[in-house]
Amino acid sequence: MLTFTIRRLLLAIPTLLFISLIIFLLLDMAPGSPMSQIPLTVPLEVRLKMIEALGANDPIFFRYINWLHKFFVIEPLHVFDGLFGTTFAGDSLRELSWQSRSPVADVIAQRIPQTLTVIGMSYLLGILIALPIGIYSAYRQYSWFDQLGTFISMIGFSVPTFFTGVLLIVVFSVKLHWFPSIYDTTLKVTDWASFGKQVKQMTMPVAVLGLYNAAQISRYMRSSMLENLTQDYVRTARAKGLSERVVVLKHVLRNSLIPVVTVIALGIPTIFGGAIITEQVFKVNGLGQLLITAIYANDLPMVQTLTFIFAVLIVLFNLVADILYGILDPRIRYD
Amino acid sequence: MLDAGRRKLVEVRDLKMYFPIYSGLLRRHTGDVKAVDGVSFDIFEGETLGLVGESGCGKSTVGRALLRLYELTGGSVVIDGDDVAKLSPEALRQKRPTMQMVFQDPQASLNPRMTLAGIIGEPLDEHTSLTAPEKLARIYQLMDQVGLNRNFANRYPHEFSGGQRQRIGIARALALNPKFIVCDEPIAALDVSIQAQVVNLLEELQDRLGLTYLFISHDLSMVRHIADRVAVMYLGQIAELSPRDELYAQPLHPYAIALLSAVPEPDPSREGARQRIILQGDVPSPANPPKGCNFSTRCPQVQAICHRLQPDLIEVAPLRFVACHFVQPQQAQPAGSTGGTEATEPTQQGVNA
Amino acid sequence: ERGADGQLNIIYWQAPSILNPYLSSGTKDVESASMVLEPLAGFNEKGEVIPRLVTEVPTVENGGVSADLTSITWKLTPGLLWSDGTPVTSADAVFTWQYCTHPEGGCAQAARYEGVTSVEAPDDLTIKVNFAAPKPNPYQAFVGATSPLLQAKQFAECLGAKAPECTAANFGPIGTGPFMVTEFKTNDTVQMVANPNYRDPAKPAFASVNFKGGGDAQAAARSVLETGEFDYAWNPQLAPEVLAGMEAAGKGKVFAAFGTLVERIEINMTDPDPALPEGMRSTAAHPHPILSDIRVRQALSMAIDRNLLVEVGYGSSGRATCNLVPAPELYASDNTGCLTQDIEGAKKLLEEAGWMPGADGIREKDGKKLKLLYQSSTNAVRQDFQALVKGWWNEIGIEVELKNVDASVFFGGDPGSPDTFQKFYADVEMYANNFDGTDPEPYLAQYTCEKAPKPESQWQGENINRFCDPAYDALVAELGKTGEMAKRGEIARQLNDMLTKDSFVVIPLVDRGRTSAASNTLGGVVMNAWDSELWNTSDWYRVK
Amino acid sequence: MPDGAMPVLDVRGLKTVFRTRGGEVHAVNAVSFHLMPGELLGVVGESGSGKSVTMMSLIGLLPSPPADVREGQVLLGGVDILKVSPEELRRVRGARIGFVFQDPMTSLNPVFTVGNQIIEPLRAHMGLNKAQAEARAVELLELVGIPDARNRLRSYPHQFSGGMRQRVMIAIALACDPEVLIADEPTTALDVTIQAQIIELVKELRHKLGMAIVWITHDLGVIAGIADRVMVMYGGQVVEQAPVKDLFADPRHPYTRALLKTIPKVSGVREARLQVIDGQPPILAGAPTACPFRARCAHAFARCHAENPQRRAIGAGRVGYGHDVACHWDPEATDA
Amino acid sequence: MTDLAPMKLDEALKPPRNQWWDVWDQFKTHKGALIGAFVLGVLVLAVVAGPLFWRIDPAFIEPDAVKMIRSRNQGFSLAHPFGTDQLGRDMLARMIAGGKVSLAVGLVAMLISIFIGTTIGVLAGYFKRLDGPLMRMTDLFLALPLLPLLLVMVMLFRETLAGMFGPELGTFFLIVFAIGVTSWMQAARIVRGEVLALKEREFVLAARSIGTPSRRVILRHILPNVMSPIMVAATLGIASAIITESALSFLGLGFPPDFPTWGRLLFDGVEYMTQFPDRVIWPGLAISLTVLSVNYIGDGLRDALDPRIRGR
Ligand SMILES: Nc1ncnc2c1ncn2[C@@H]1O[C@H](COP(=O)(O)OP(=O)(O)OP(=O)(O)O)[C@@H](O)[C@H]1O
Ligand SMILES: Nc1ncnc2c1ncn2[C@@H]1O[C@H](COP(=O)(O)OP(=O)(O)OP(=O)(O)O)[C@@H](O)[C@H]1O
Ligand SMILES: [Mg+2]
Ligand SMILES: [Mg+2]
Repeated sequence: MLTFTIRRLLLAIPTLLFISLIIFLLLDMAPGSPMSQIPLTVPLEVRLKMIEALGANDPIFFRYINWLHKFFVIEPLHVFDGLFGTTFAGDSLRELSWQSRSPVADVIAQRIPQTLTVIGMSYLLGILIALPIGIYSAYRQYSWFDQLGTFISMIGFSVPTFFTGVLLIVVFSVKLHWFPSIYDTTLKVTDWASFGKQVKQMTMPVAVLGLYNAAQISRYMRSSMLENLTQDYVRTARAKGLSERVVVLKHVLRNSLIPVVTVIALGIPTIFGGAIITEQVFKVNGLGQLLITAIYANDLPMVQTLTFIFAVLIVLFNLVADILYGILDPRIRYD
Repeated sequence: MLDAGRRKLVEVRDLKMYFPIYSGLLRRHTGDVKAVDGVSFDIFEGETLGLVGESGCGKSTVGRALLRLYELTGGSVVIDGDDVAKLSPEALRQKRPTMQMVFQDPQASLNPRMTLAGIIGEPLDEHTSLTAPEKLARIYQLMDQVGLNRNFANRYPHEFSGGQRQRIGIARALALNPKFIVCDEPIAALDVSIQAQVVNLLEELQDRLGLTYLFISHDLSMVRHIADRVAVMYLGQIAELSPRDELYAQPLHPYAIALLSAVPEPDPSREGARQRIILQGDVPSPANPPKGCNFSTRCPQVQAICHRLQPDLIEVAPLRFVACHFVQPQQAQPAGSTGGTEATEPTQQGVNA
Repeated sequence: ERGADGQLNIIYWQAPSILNPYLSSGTKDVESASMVLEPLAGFNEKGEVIPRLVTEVPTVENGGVSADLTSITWKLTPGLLWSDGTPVTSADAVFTWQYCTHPEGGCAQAARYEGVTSVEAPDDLTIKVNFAAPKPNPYQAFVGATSPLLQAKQFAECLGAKAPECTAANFGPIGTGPFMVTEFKTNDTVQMVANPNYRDPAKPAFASVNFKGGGDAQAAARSVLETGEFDYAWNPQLAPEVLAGMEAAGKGKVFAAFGTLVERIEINMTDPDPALPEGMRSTAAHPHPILSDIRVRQALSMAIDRNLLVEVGYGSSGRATCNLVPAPELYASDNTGCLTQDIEGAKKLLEEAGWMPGADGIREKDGKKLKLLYQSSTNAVRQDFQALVKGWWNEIGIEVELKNVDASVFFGGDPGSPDTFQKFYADVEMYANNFDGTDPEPYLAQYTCEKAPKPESQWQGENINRFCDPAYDALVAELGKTGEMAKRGEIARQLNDMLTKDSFVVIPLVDRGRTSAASNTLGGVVMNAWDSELWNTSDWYRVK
Repeated sequence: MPDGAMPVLDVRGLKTVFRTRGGEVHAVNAVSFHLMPGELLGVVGESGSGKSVTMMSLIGLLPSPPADVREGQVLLGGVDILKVSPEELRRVRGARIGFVFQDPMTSLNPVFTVGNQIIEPLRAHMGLNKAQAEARAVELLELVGIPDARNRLRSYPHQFSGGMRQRVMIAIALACDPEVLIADEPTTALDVTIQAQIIELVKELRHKLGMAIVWITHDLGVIAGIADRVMVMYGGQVVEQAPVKDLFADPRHPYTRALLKTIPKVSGVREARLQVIDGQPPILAGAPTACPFRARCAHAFARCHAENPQRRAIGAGRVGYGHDVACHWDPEATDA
Repeated sequence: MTDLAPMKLDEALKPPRNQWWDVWDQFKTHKGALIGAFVLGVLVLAVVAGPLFWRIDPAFIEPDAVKMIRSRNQGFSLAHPFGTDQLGRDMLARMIAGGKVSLAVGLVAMLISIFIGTTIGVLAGYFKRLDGPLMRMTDLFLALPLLPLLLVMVMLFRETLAGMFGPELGTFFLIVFAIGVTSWMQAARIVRGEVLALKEREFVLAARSIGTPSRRVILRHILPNVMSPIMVAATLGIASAIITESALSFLGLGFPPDFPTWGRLLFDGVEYMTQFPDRVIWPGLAISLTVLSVNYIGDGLRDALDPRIRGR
């Protein structure tokens, strides 16, 4: 298992380098310039100067190598320095966002907590809702519960979050005043009152995304359960005189969870990718919003770094999914 | 029955089929599953060679390698004059009609989404340029040949019984008038009463069309019924290759002896009296076969030499080939005495231990 | 009393990304910074220059501006302190000038210091700005939210190429404004508290500010007008009826102030035909086959009902206009001829120009159809405008194809993209533009011949419609030499007319006001179109 | 056979029906049999004849719907277990009736260790604590001949060979010392040498533990080797039942006769052509009104098409206890 | 041996018929699928034949200012059963026109993405050599930021396509291509997994033993057997294609702005949600109905394509 993991990680390096290059070329090719959000009142010469100061005019190859160097050498050194108080990085120039002129890594680090709490919670919630629904739908296949589940999850797929999100805001913030319509990222949970506030402001975004995720995962859970419910070992378990609960929740579930867990693992990078629309609707200002504003502002260092981190996560969680499979399913061994 | 002048249709020499095992950080090739490790035999035109052995000993692999469904690791397979192992893809395709295969699991070997006519017609599509009516006529002819009602042409595999499905598989194999058919456990998945139907059909076709079979099975009684000569495989190698009657009357290799003794007889009087040789332990992994004789880990008559030297397959009596240190040409006696109770005692005969 | 009114909640649906206006000229950045950093003087809601850090505004009359208009001398109010308690001195101004004019700095406000040869600090409170040539409008450097004073001490290490590395300073500049930054999360929120060293001890009334960014205009408006979570929302650009519906909730109001922002249609004077080889499209070498005819351009203008556009798109925050320069009064032409729609007149003009109705109702001339590609950036109001204008133009027999382009591409200026407004690969395009401050000279100078975007200059250039008239260029040159205000006004009005009613190369549609929504509990809000709209937050208070 | 003793298991007139879209499938039709303590009853019959369904009906292992156990009694120690509550039935399963399934490859749960799966019934039925159950599991594995039992407890099924897995299945079935062991084709998937190992094992265990066994198989050879009594099923019915020697010596039902002839032998004379039973197995739609074997029967006559034959005793003895057959045709009458 | 002897041909022999008839026969028995097909049929009919009956131009705005003002934001009336929008355009006409685009985009984009996904998945699963590179490519596409990718595609191809097919058809191709090219990854992953398992099945080996070349093994044996996961991916694909299209047009990457689509109507309607809720209800309903009916059709088709389920 360990060598498998290390081998995959080693193989991932050239892959990721290639991906980073492609992303870089793509971003460079994309229309738009870092000046797109500068008011038209700023004269041309000033704009050209600003672009030059950003280094956006350097040859692409140079910029790419520069980015690689900063991403793989300087930023890790900075992290190291930050952790241990050393000064290896010296005063080498860090990768700076074109928009805010602050180190890209710092901005990303700042955003991670809110994205993780909101999007992560909703993913968790989605899983928690999806599993029992999927299990029960499969156990009682074609019952009204199952039919209703199918119906609702299909609706869940088809109605976009920009609609459900606003709907919730109109109902619960504007009409009922139950929840705030705007997420406060500065809120720090220190006591029960602030915790209550945090829960309140998370409720709607988590609900919107959670339901969406639940719809998806419950489908997987259901089909996986259906597959396993008819296996021979289920009959064996019953013949042993185990209760129905143990049969379904221990024997069938454990087997059914294997593919579902890997699907869930494969979905985790999307948490870090942020839910662009949901974050926008509820003003969560997480990584999704960061990415989209950076794209709009043509903030190449930021977009490149974010996308690359995303790529790393995708490759990483592909591996995690494989490893999970190996851990959960004793039949699979990687060596 | 086996006159020496008969033409050899299939000549297999030192066939090796290894499945690579990759491991380590860089996925280096660190070993092989030696599924088939140096197997040689001939099949004469019009004869049936039975291939028996326990599960996992490499029977299917031999069968598949013969038709080059795998790329061979080593050795040669000459079928009707051409070395199949070395043919170019196109030449191989041209050659395919002469050699066909019937698969073990009739359910699994039929595409569940094709109709009977589609399945039987597939080889015709690939190798002939018949018009639609000609093709249909040929399909009907084949269906008649294997005893399938022409009305079934539009049915799907799941709508047939196991025996009928196996007939479809046979009809497909026959479609191109092959000379040689590998039957890979064609009856293992079938019900007893249907097994007989299929075996009879195969025999009948052989009589009618002069086919040559490699009949793979682990059902020794059925092999006795159908085969002219029988090869007993153990862990990727042939332990014994003998004409059928001689083998069943007096097996020579210790593994053959054990194997035959294990077959239950549907006769309570004899069944009760029979002495079984119960082998101990499990078959070693083909990825890591024991040193020396492959059977040395389970052999009731094992001696020191067995752990050191691998015996060659030698002709110990006319047409009888055995790979055992204790069965030598001068005295074609079974390894060990015939009594199962004494099986653990090393044989004294002819061996200067 | 300072800090008595608790927290002020402001929402900008475009989040500020940096608090140093010298490194970003985005409105969101400049305005959020304006609560902290102050210039020597600013503009009030009428566009008049008002003193902020100085005792009075220097003029020629009071001797602050030299008679030959080549220098201006500011006197700092004595006793001013930065929020960290250190005194404000003229050295800070000198430093600020150096900071922005450093050749490697890429200063976003460099235009503000154009023509400045040096900034001197004869004493701690005196700042003398010298110009290379007579400056009819000397209120550029250190005036308005776009050129505030930086603290020399804080930014000393941040000159030139080092400017972007000073994240701490850029995110938390020390200023003289009513508030000081406590926490800044880029593209997210700014937390501020009242500046203890603010020059007026009674102000600001609010103890702290929560400045939230992100979301969309509707959500921002809703949070002020419907849920009351926020006190002030920037630019609630929504359909008037939606905004009216929100106002009906009774929690707040929408404020508007008019400046110089004009939504207009620009006419492409060159041929954007895709059949032309790349490098030839939309260049002066190929005049536009249809639109070179002034009668067609005039017809286009006449067919438009500008009042209806205002009604649909902007309501009370817009005014129909026929001018490119709608304000200040001195420069605004009195041209109102276009305000009444004249479909019949337009048709007649087209017929005069030789465009006769074809079989399908589309006009033709010499077998060529009267067909136009009309592009704009993506924005709900603009798309409504496009639909309406298309309807009217159809009415007069013109076939119109609409196209919208993502704003970041449209205004991005990437020479590789075919969709930028500079490249103008369309027949007509619509966008809005304005000028900084109160002087329209550079703005009008954009329409001179040599400023046309062309492939040789990487399509950079401000003369979007490629209008080229030697008389216009001459007049622009004259404006540059004229110092007398009345005369300047006259020339500017003349230039404005040459572009609009004389040639119809620019079809102004709407004079767009700046809007914002403020809660009914927020007092002291005065919308200002000439400076940061947060210019007087020190005066804001909670209505009890 | 201990005459006069009480049977441990007595099945009377069992009838199981599947409700499918195409109508009802009468998979088991009035099947009756009993099982004496320590006896091994062999059940043979071709595929689809209802062997498995019969046995699974006994302890309610069939999914319902579509299965419906309509009629009959299953007396286990005198109590009809078809009538007891699900909870009580659960306590019978595994504890008093052990079950070994056909396919050792799929019948064990691949994600739990072998030990875990053996311990489950022990804890459920015998209330052992973990340590006790583990000790007992080791005992059981040793009993079924798995070396190094203590360590193998922690292995997963895939780490075992087919023969070892089948032994584990047997160990599970034996875990709670059941009175009855039902083995549904336990060796069909295995090859002969392993099959021989398992058969030896069962013989040995029977002697040691003295439980009653039902052994389902297609393979008459296996039956000949181990059974005391044989029951032949065809088309959802019991067509013949006899002590093993009688059946092989004097098969009465045409199906039994045909079956015995189809099988080639490893020794003795080699037949030129195998006998086959022509035609297809019956479709079990609708309640039977005629002999299910009539279409393939060489001896069928008018009555066979009109009436479903009842089981009748051959010679002395009651039906079910000596040799009985369900056939209208009497070989003695015709042979004579 | 009645079974082996040549059978008497009792009935008139039907020649082997096209298996799609069997599929249809089975499909007819699936209730949900029939309802789905009916609803989808009605929707398609409405958008195709609708303009024949409802002759209001979806882009028509009252030219007269006074009338135009009065015609804005109306609710239900006989003249405008679905009301009007903020410019007084008839919503029913816009729904019809929008449906045509949305349905076409949804279907075609889904087909493209399924086609790419299936091709990549099959190739990766079937040919071991291609597996690594193709799966890495899948990772790459998953990682690529969608927006810049779309921008680049629009930049590169919009003009050329518009030149070739005219602005509307050109944009249509661009959009379906863009959506297709950026949404095939999930399908590819699933299909690959299935193919890896299928490849080992004996009937594939049997085809090889016959001498069927890989190309036809894939077409004849592999593809029909990966149909059901493809069906699932396809159903979900339609929904996301319709929604993605709306996002695209919102970004100015899509159709010309006066071109209504359901996704865009929904998006535009959100602004007016509180005051004129029917502006979101109609497009929302239309999208959901489409997705639901496609889902049920997919279920039915999956069953119908599987001969084992057929006839049960
Ligand atoms: N594709 C493969 N890759 C790796 N190992 C293989 C492969 N195919 C077969 N083997 C191994 O080769 C050995 C021989 O397999 P083979 O299928 O030939 O056995 P067999 O004698 O046909 O058994 P059975 O009676 O169960 O069909 C087994 O150990 C098997 O695990
Ligand atoms: N779930 C079901 N639905 C409908 N019919 C069923 C079902 N399960 C079994 N049957 C039918 O019941 C009959 C008896 O099946 P059973 O499994 O008992 O046969 P068997 O004798 O055990 O055969 P084998 O030797 O193949 O195991 C068969 O005709 C079968 O088709
Ligand atoms: Mg095999
Ligand atoms: Mg069975």
